[in-house]
Amino acid sequence: MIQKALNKTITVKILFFASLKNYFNTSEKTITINENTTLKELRNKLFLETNISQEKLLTLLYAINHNYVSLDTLLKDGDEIAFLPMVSGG
Amino acid sequence: MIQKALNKTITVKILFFASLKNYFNTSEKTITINENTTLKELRNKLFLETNISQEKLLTLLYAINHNYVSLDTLLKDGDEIAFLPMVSGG
Amino acid sequence: MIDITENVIPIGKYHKELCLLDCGGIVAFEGRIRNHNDGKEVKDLSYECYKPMGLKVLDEIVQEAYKKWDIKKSFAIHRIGNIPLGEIAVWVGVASHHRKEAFEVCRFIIDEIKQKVPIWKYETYTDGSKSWIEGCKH
Amino acid sequence: MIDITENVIPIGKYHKELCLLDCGGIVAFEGRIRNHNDGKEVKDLSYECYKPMGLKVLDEIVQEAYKKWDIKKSFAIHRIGNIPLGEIAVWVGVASHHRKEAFEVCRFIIDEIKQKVPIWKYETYTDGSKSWIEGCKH
Repeated sequence: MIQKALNKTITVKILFFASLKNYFNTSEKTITINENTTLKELRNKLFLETNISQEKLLTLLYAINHNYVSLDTLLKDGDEIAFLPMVSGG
Repeated sequence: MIQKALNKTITVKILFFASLKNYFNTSEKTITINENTTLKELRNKLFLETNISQEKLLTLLYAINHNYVSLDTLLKDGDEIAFLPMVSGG
Repeated sequence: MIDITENVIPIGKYHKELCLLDCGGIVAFEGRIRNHNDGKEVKDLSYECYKPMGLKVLDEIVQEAYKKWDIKKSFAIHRIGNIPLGEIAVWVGVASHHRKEAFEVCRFIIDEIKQKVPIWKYETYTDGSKSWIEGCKH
Repeated sequence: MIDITENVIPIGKYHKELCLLDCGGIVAFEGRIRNHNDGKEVKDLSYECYKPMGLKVLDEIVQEAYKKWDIKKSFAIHRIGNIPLGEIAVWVGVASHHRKEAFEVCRFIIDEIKQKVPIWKYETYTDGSKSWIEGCKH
């Protein structure tokens, strides 16, 4: 109980695109996590529940608030996080 | 007279393009020359009569029967020779 | 000008806008929907886009081009949603004084689009199978 | 297809022929008559061509492109004679499976045309002066 009170939380929205929608059975979810969580920690947690292959995982890109970011980015309250497969426009 | 009899002659057509028409006051002339004449000899002889600058002369290109050729090419009877300024199409 | 649109790309209109300029050269690239991919016959194709990010990334690509090259005008347009076979999915047109810049920028923009703009192709084949295309092979 | 013609280049028709193919990318270059050159205002422009040689050289250029690159179809068309300002003097269109080849070949063909095809530009300026343009500055 004491530890819970010390940990502030933040709420972020996560968007899934293309085949990732199939892995997560949704195109979007909003979750509450501890602050000081990195994108990598969030991703690892989320992907544990999927059957995505390690090979595929390594090709994914990530954006926060419409900018490509690296996995060590610290998440902030209200962030719009996007999990992006390699693009195939054009 | 004897020498003249020994020298066979050939007839060639010469075409002048773009500004070269102005230097020669014509777009085309047909002339008879000794065989074994090179393109360079013909050119030097013809250009002596013009006021073309040495600088301009060095930029010219030459074609025989629709192929770019070098100045040491030996002329043949019936050749269509073209004196070509640097091109400016496109 | 940039756009990501569900509508047919009005090439004629954009092309005319490039032509009005005092430019020696115009280079245009168009990518069309092919009727097959990796040996499979495509029946239906659609593009998904993360649109607010797509517009932002596309704009950044074009801004970078204007910084690096001396060009007069450009269009970089991507169509999304369902696109009939044979129609244009992407159109890039560049006008500049000299052709070198027009070629380089047109190539730069389409290469960057294919690397960075969050758009994904979803193909339905005549055999009934479907597939997300992820990653650009070429 | 190649051509050197005194008529307006039927871009629409040629473009359509490129589109019917099973090609991922089409790259087109168009060179238009500008209203000024080297600071002088152009009133009138015409191109002279040594046509039989021009056609031969143009054909050789395109043949070389087909030998060096894997492309599906191409057009390389030069208009000659008097051309109104703003109209197209040269049009090169290339269709290929992959855009890389289309870009490279389109660039190759127009670069070669500007170096090798015996065509010369004759400009009349608004101040009444006239000039043969010899040599490509760009």
